[in-house]
Amino acid sequence: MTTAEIQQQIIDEFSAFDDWMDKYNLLIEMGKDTPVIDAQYKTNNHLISGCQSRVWLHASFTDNKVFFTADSDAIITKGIVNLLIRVLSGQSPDTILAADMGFLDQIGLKEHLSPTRSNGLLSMIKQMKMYAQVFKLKMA
Amino acid sequence: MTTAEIQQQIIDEFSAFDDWMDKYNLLIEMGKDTPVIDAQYKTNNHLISGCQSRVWLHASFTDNKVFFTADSDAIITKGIVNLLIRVLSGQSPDTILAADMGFLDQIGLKEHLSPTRSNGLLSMIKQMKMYAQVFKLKMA
Amino acid sequence: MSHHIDLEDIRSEFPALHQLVYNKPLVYLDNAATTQKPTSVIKRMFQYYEQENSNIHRGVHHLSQQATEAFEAARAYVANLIHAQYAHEVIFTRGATEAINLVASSLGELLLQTNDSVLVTAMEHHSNFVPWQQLCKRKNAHLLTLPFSREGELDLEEYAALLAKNPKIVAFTHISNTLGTINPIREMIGMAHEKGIPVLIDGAQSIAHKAVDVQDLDCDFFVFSAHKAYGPMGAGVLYGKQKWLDQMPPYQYGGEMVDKVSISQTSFNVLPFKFEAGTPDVAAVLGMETALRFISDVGYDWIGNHEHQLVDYATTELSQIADIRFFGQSAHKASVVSFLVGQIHPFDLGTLLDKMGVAVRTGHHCAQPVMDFYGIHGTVRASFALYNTIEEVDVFVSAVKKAVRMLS
Amino acid sequence: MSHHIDLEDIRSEFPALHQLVYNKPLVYLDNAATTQKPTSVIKRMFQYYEQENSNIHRGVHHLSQQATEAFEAARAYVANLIHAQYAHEVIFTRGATEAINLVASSLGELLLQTNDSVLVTAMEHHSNFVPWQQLCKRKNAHLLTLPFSREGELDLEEYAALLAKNPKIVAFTHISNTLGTINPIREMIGMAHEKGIPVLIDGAQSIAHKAVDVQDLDCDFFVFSAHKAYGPMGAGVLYGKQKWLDQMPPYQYGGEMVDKVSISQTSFNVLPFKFEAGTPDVAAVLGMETALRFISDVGYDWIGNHEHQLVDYATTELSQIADIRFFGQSAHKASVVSFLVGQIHPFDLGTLLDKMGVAVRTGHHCAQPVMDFYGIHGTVRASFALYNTIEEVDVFVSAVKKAVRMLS
Ligand SMILES: Cc1ncc(COP(=O)(O)O)c(C=O)c1O
Ligand SMILES: Cc1ncc(COP(=O)(O)O)c(C=O)c1O
Repeated sequence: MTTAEIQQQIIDEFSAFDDWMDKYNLLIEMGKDTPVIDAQYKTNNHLISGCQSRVWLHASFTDNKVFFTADSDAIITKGIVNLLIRVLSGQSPDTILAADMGFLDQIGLKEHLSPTRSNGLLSMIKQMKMYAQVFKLKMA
Repeated sequence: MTTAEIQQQIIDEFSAFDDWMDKYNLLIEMGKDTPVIDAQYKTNNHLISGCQSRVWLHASFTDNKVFFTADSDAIITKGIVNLLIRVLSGQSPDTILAADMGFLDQIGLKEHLSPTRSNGLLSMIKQMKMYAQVFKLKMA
Repeated sequence: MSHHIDLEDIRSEFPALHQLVYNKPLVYLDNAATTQKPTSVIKRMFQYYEQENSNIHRGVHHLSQQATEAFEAARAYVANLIHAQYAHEVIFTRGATEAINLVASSLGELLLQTNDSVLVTAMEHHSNFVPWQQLCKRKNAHLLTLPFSREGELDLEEYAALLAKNPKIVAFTHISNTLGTINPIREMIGMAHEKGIPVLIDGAQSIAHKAVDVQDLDCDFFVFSAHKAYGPMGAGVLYGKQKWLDQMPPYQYGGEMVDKVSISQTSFNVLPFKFEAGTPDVAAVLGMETALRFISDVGYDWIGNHEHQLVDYATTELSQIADIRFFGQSAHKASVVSFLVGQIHPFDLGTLLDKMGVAVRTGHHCAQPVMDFYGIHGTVRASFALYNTIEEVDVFVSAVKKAVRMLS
Repeated sequence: MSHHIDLEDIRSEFPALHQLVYNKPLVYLDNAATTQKPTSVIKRMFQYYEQENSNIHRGVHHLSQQATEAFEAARAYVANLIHAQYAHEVIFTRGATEAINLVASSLGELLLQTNDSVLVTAMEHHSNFVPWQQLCKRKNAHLLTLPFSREGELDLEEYAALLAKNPKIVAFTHISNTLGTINPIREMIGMAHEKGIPVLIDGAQSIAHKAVDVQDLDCDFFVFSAHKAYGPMGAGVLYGKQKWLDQMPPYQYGGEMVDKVSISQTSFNVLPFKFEAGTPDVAAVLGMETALRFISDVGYDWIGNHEHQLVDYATTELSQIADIRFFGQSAHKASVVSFLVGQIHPFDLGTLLDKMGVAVRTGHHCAQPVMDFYGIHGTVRASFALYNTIEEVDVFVSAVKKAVRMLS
């Protein structure tokens, strides 16, 4: 699936609910599901600095595709992290670099992407794109 | 004359004019008239610290009465200084200590007595009373 | 306001309280971070800028005179409110943080030598911790830290033991912004004074809640910010005893604090101007005066009673939640409730409360040593002001319950 | 505002201008001390306190988010207006004085050793003179002072000679608040940079009058206060190049500037937060943004032209007065006219002008070295803003004439 298709899928899943509570319940469920990062990577080295909830991110590169795993100590953050991984993990560096994460806005989670939000999600997207950039340079 | 009588005299002189200009013209004339302080007293020692216009004050004590001379480099300040001297010079320490300078308000010069006014007049009155206090202690 | 105080009347004076957040009525419980402002304060600043604005102190013109008089009258009002001996013992600053930095830098310069020490507590806000820590670092001096109990109380015996090490300066908070503890400052100041040590009290969390009499307390310095006491941002107070302020070197240079300048040297102005460099924020100072008058009109007794009710009720109601842990359970507590529920991250709880219109603060509250003590990363903190209601506590508690259900 | 600018429209936006002083219409010519504020600025602050007030940066709740976003958007706006490379090169301060003290303390700590020197000019405001003088005193370093000519101009040859002494820091004003001189800062910065010396520009008197492009000027630091540029008191800007700000130690401690604190040590936050200790004045910063937008809307070209007309006209008209002496007669002059008439004391002249509704400043204008140079105690200073009119200049000039008649 293309990132656009995955994003549409997520939008459809969320559009079943009008209510913020149902949306957050779904997000929380997704947070519980997150394929957890390998314990060896849950170190300060893999920590994304955000103010309050901590996010760990790991990336690997196989068959010219970037694979991400991540974790967070806050479950809502983890839910959103999971969405980002669903969209970007397993994609090529170029696709990741070009990806627009606007779907978070469409499912009503825009405020979590504010640079001033204390959860480091914007830094996480930056970090994912940085990895993609590094792997792209390696390929060249 | 008592200080009250002198104050009344000054109020009468000023009440001839409604207009601020005439009042200030009178004040300026009075500034020109000031019995100037003896040159030997025009030193930093006799300077009253005010922000902008400098005021020098000298006091002497004869026959249980306090005599003031003063000068200022600003003529309006000098005019008001002259009024203060007219009221307080030649009076007994107790009279000076008890004197209320409210007449300045009645002749429309109240703002010059504000503690925040940059002309040191309030400090001058304080200093005059301080001298009176010192001479009073000497008498005792 | 007279003796009969109507909470609805009070609330009607705070425009910011009457708004919807995500279509829910705002329940504002982040008052320890900053309070909302009554209309009188907002209007005072509005009026200043519409009619009175001018730079002060050096102007002979009418607007400048008038603004200077209003500014100095505000100083006299503050001095009177906190019972300072002289108005010139009240220095206007940008806020509590600037006031503490001023004292740490200037009194530190005056008193601290290599190997000396400064005593603070482990419950300080960073603003009353880091300036002293860094001062000690610069001076090769030692920072002594008085720990607190699990309930959030300072131990006066340990305090005495640390005072025995002869610190040159003691600084601690009147009320903890994280734990809510009201410290026994009068006793603690007395103990320090027995050894001749000057004491700075961080009143950032107390001025909105408790009457302060600096002469009765006999503290050497007392600082607070207007914005935590219904006043504007940008204004705060450093009260200092004249005998200290007179000896201390200036902190910042320029503007009214200068007396005479020549190319080779400078002499400084008298108190309070010596410590007020640059153009002061006249509007904010007038707003602060109005805010303190507002507090006075409501009355510290009424405020104390009312807020006490709110905290007690909130604590009782929250206690029904399984696995809730409170941080700060002193018998002497001001209007702060810090807590965690089970393994739930404070960020998650705060996010869901926000969605329900309830504004609380989550995180370390700029008091990381407190978090380290409990081995946690943060708490959820609800803090109350005089305008909060029992009904708001109900909304808050049921929002917490709902969020906990969602997150469990 | 579009290309066609109507002065009456502009004036109607400034409520404070429309008042009587002693029953005379106010003619406000004390703009170099502080300007009046347009309604948009006053309203912006009003709206902030009525609807948006919150502490920023650490809150997850809606109001805090919103206030943080507005605050950071203001930073981006300022960065864009002065052409900073990065928004985090814009540090919000209390004003120009605080910004200069910050740099003197922090850059001074980084660069200055015993026997080093700092170069300033003899026309600086005390706020850009005394901090460097006192820094040099603390560090046993030398303060070099570049003199100016009787016309009020700096001599670039003398400047080159002083640069040859290898000062570690150079600091001077863009526009003199007393003489009105617009200094050739671009050239002067270039000359210092040839020797690798960082330059601080005091823009307190320029931001309201001239467009500033810090990258084109290539200055290392640029400071200004909002209140002299139609904005509120309590807000100012320190622009600094990232390379310097990154190296400089923090100035004040507490609040958002802290990253991690433990009892034994502290690490600091990244730019710009590293230099913003304590709760910032969010309302004033938003007011400042609105004021700068107002200036932008009117346009620096229009402002420059208009104010030039006012100064020229005022100077020509005043020249008719016998025995008038002007201080500051540079060919490159901003909207300041400083003068004395015969032996008349500036206080007398200022007092009588005030009675006629004309607000000017009298005294040494916090630039005593300038007064020393001319051997005087003070001047009368009229300073113009974009809202002043030719008719006001007429009122001012005839008031001066009348006062001179009265005092002669
Ligand atoms: C106990 C305490 N001290 C100091 C401060 C700092 O106050 P400000 O940020 O207004 O300078 C705070 C504010 O959070 C506080 O709670
Ligand atoms: C040239 C110059 N620099 C610095 C300042 C200080 O500005 P502030 O008092 O707003 O800090 C002024 C203000 O008078 C000034 O004119």
